[in-house]
Amino acid sequence: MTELFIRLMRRPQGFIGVLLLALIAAACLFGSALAPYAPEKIDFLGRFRAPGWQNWLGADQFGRDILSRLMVGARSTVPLAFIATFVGSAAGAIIGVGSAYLGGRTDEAIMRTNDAVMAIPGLLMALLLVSTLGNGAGNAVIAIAVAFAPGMARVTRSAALNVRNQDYVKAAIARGEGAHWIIFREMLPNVMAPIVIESTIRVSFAVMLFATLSFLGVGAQPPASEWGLMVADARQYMHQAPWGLIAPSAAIALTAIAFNLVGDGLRDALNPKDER
Amino acid sequence: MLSVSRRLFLAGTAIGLAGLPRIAFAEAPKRGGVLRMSVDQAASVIHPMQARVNPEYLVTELLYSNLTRLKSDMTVEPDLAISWEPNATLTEWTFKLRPGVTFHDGSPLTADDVVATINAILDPKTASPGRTNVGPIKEVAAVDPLTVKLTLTGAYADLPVALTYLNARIVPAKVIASDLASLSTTANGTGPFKLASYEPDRRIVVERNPAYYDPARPYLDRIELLVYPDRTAEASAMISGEIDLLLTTTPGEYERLVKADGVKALRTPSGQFLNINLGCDQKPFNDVRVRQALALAVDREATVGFVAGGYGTPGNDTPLSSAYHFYKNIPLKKPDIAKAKKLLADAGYPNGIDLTLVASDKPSTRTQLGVAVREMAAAAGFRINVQTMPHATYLDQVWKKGNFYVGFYNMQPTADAIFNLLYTSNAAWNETHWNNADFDKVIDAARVEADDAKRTALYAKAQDMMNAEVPSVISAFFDLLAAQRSYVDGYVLHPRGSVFRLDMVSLGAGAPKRA
Amino acid sequence: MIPALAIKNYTLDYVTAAGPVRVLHDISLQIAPGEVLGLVGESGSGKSSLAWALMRHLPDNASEVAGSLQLGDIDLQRLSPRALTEIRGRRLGMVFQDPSTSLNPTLTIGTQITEALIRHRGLKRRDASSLAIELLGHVDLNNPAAIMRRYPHEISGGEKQRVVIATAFGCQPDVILFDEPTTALDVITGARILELFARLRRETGVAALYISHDLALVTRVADRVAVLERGRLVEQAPAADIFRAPRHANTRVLVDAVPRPERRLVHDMPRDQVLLAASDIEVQYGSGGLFRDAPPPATKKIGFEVRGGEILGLVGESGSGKSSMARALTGLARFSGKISFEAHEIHGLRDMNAAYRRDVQIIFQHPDSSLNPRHRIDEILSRPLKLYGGDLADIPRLLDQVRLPASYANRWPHQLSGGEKQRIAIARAFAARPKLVICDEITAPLDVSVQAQIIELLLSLREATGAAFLFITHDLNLIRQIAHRIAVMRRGEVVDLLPFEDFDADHVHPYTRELMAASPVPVG
Amino acid sequence: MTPAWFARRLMLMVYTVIVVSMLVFTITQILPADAAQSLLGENATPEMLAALRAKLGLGDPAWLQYAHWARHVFTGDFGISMRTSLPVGPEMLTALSRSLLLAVSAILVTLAVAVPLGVLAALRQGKLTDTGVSLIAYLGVSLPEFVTATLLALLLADTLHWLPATGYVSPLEDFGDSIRHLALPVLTVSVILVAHVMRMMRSETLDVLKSDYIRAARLRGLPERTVLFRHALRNALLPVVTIIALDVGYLLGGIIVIEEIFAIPGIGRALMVAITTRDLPSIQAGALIMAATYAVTNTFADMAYAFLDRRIRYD
Repeated sequence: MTELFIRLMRRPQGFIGVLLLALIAAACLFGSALAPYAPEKIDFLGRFRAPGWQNWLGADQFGRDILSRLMVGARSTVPLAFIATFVGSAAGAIIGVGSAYLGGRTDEAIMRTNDAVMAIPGLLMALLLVSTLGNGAGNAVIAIAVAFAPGMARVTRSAALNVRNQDYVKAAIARGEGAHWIIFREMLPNVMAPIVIESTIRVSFAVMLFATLSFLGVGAQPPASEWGLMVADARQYMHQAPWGLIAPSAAIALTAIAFNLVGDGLRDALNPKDER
Repeated sequence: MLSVSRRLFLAGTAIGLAGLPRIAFAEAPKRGGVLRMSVDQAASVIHPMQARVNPEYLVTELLYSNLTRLKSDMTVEPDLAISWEPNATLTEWTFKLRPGVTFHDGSPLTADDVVATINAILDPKTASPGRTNVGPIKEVAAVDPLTVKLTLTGAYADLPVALTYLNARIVPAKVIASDLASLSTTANGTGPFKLASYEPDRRIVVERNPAYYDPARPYLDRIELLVYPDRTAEASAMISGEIDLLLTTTPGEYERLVKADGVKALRTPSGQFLNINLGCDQKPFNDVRVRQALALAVDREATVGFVAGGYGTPGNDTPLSSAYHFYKNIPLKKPDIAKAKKLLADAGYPNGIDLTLVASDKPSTRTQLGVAVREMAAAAGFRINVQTMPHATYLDQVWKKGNFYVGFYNMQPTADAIFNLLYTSNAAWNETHWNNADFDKVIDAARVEADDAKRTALYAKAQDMMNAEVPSVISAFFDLLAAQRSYVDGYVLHPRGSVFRLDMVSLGAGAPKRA
Repeated sequence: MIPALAIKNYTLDYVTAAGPVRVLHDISLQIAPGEVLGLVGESGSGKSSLAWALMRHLPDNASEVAGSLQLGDIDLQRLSPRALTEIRGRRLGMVFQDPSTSLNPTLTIGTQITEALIRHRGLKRRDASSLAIELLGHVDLNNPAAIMRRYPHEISGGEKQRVVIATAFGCQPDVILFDEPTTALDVITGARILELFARLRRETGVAALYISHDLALVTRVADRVAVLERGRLVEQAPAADIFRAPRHANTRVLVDAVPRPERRLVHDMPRDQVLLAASDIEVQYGSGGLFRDAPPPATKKIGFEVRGGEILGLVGESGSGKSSMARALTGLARFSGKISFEAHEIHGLRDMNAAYRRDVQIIFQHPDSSLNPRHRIDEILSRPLKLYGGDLADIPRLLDQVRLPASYANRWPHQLSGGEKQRIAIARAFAARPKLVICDEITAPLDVSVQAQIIELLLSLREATGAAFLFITHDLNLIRQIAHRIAVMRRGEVVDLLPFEDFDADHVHPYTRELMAASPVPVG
Repeated sequence: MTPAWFARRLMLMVYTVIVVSMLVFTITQILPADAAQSLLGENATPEMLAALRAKLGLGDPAWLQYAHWARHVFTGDFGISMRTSLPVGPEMLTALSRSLLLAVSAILVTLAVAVPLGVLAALRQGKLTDTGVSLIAYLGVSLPEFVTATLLALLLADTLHWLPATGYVSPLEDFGDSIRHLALPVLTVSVILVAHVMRMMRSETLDVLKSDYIRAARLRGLPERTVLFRHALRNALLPVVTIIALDVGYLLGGIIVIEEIFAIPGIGRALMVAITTRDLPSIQAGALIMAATYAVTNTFADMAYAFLDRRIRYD
């Protein structure tokens, strides 16, 4: 683990990515304590106040401090995206590994159904689910998780099929080990690398999907300070107060880049092929 | 107007009105040209009896005509009817039809068409929203080919106004008899334009009706109606000259449009409002003090800023704005947190109260109002959780059922219409269940009162009652905002929000040539 | 006379994070025109690095410390990248280990052979094409014109290697490097490729450097043999002398480790009672679908018996069905037929109870894949103990049994060498105290010296436990050293099942004879 | 591509469509809010609702509605939109054609840009060019589509006045104007796709360049240009092209936002509108047509792959 971390940090993309992630994590943990204002405090006189000493990043249409909203909003943006990805990845991983373990016709049936579900694009699936479950961040998490699961199942399964053909799995089957042991102890740990890489990159997709759902009015709901919602709200005032659009967009972009960098870094660090 | 006799006031006549443009031009409007305009929402229903939203009202107005037409001062002018006359008790009305009017297919307009149309609207099977809005009609009969008599269930002074209702477009009797549903995809009206192509989510094209009853109008050869769902992109299209007219825009875009070259930004005060409906038959809002406390916690001037971007007028908890007749200018309620706190404590909530305010996601101003009220009322002890939901879910689960939610209403043509729509005990959408018998009596009296001064007094009383008892908090009215290229002549932004009169529009100098 | 290829005092380092590692020490070799030099060494001896150095295809972290590489009068180290492409293929050809990966899967055979001819012989497309057909015919490929239009996956491994050889010879280079050209092929196919090489060499008189780990094989094709040991050249001698009189100690170890049928390692006889009897075993992979024909069965209703304490050899080429048999017996593949194990009768996977699974253990071919890389050694060894009853305190004893220190319990598989990993796999199998151990090609990927140690370990474990072995291999020489009886399989059928001593007799199946002929017995 | 292979692929397509139809039907059944209410809006009276519900057959049990619907779909009749009263099938197919126009144009632009950039980055691995190109890739995937769309429109339409800000013109009506109107949405989609495809192209090229047959080709003395263009590029492009075919799914359903901003009446927006207005026939038809398109493009991609890479032909 530490060895992996060192290898990750040795690459520029890994280093920058980890640095950015640390910053984001700090915002999630201490954002609300450090924010200069209450995130929902409205101020009639401060509407669309330009960035300055009062509001470092300016104020929005309610006169709310954008910096404070960003700092507090980190907690309702990044962890939710993270949870959605985690749940989706975990579900997909179990389906993928289970399908690869079962093999044969069961595997075929599971994967074909999985492929069929993948025929519904992720955003559409999320929209349908959110419409069914009702608007809101919690339901958006579920919707994104469900939308991610088939893709993850596919990635996992192809990795798991390799593992399934490894002799140590055959040895375990020949030994008479139970399905639970084989799936969770023999196979899953060995497909973790692709799952972790894929999931890390997908966190950035989740942040984006969240923002898009908020833009379409079905994600986070006002007065939440979720970043995507902030961007979507600010968009209609972008000619009056461009800072309202720029600041949360930049936050989203940085988060997405951070997860992408770490994902790519992990891919390289876990793949010694490049090192001679 | 006040000096004219009662009979003259209520009756209408076409003499001297028909064919006269509402605005005097230095030169006669130029004929010809193509107007390209945009709406932010598809006109997905062109069936005149089933249209529900402004783009749909626009299309049916282009293709059809009513008996009467609402002017921008909210009075009535003749359309297909050239004159009308009530009986002494205001329970029977006789309408004279304009001679020589033909439908798009060439068949002549007769009294039978009017009878069939009104009967179809009143038929519950048609499921027309107009059914409760065209007036208390009991019976409709053709007296002769150009005379229609409407018998009402009771006295009603506003019938000519009610007949301007957006679903009361006259359609041919033979279509009603054979296949009324065909009007969902085809059109056969008496309007100034004919339907040329219909792709609801992309573009609707109408062309001049050469057989329109007014030979001078319409001025335009063709109108192209484009669907631009994104308001920001729509405004950009206006600024770059892609479109000539956009029907409605947001305060943010309006400010950009005001500054743009070649663009004339339009603005008019209206009676369109957001209200916070309080269920007066349930705890906690069955206690008038709680309602009053909330009303006192809201800063109305600030609400106009937050919700309408400053483009609006403050409201005083009555649905009438200065755009209405019979509007009474009551001094604006000032926020008084201390008094609100006391009222709340008196009502049994000394430690404040927890509430969930539901707002549908369309239009987004509903949520904005919720967010603003939440923050403003917090000081008085209201701990409000704003819950946003999809409009469809809201309609299904909350609307008319909830006891604390944000409503949104267009301006109605008359005071009677808005009171009877929302606040009387037998209102079509009695959301608040205020059920105030005294109030009902005042409205009923005003409805049959023909004397303008007495009516004014009655409606003033009604407004005072609402202001005092607060069945719903109405803190802001919106101005309607729109924009046009400066070469577009004759377009007037109508405060009703759903009347357009594009037959009056022409293209002046500098208009681009469009094929 | 100028040598065709001359390597002088060549020293090569790889620069790693831990500092430079020397892979070749002061190597000096010469190949005369028309001479074939065999280069032998175990894995890690540096023989491939030498080949890459000659082809000027060293990894980025390679550092040439000293020495020179001369091809005729050309100094290979001084060539510009552009000049290099003129030399490669044209003056210095190469034949690779695995023909299936050295041909581009998306281009036809014709394209790949003609592009080299056009480039190096300056031919027009049409001339190159007819020469290519001629060359393919010359390497004994049937219907060369048809082969030209095929894609690599449409022809067999042996055919691919013939294509690669035809390409290399077709460009008429001065020297050709052969990097284990038969290792990836079947024994018989490999033998035929060797024959082809010998013939072409006779005809063209090309000089060659023939790299291999197989000492016995090299002595048959090379004029002289050089032995490489951990980057150092330990011996150079005429091919005939190496086995007869190895001078260096390391060479001697290498020579001794080469299996020879006449040197029996097992001298006892099996018990009489039958431990396992398999009859009518048919393994079928995949079933036919709605639109899919079922593939032919991997084994066709075959059977054999294993007696207590017996070593039964199972030989055959890849795809002959011998591994499928192992998988059927261990419940890894669905099968039809009957297995009797002691008193217990088995008709399908469901009949394999815990006792059977404990009694019959399997060891796999690839040590790298048979240990879960995410489990420590002690966890790996603890599983059979937990499943079949046993004491976790036995782990040090298990390690000791396979001659590994007890401290290995805490290690991860990747910290072990290939031979050590295979010892752990053996320890895991014997932890169950089995009555029958199935060894599926367990020595194939190992160097001969390591192979000899593993065989020795297995035999001593057999001594100690009395377990029977089903020993699957393609190495006839090896199995004749240890098996009591040997079954020869071909295309899912058992063509011969004979006691070991009968293999020299005349009544063996023609296929068995062919197999024996293809197994190189060391000269001398 | 034996007939059996083909038949199996067809079966898979049908299976996909059936699974999707059932899934979508189930979801539409449990959507809260009923279609009649949503259609009539705030003007509905109870008897109007009842009349409309009866007309729409909303009272029947779910399986009956599904069977009824499936039977009609089988004959090509997707029903009538509750919202517009127009036949859903032709409407959705027209919308699909517009989305496909956008998707295919975007894919072509993407390939033209991303493939050379990806190969360049791979050849200059670790160098400044590689870093620069990768940076662009990161930026492309790090902003939500509506932000990218907004920024591009702000720059190219509002500020520079090079392109129209929004709107869709059919290429059959006015080809030049159609291209001008498509430019911004295509650009927006491409910015996102280029990042994705470029990264893939880079890693595939790196993988292929490390393969044995490339090494063999070099050691056979083939010039670098031949190695790169004849041997490497082809093999690196294959998986990329296949994945792009899979992206058609994303492109059809994922560009709802772009279709909304640029007023393209495509299938994504049609579905979005259908979902918000609870127009069940449109939701069902739209989702089904989209899934079928995905299945068809997928099958084509498989066939193309099988044709180009003969190894997997009989899998």
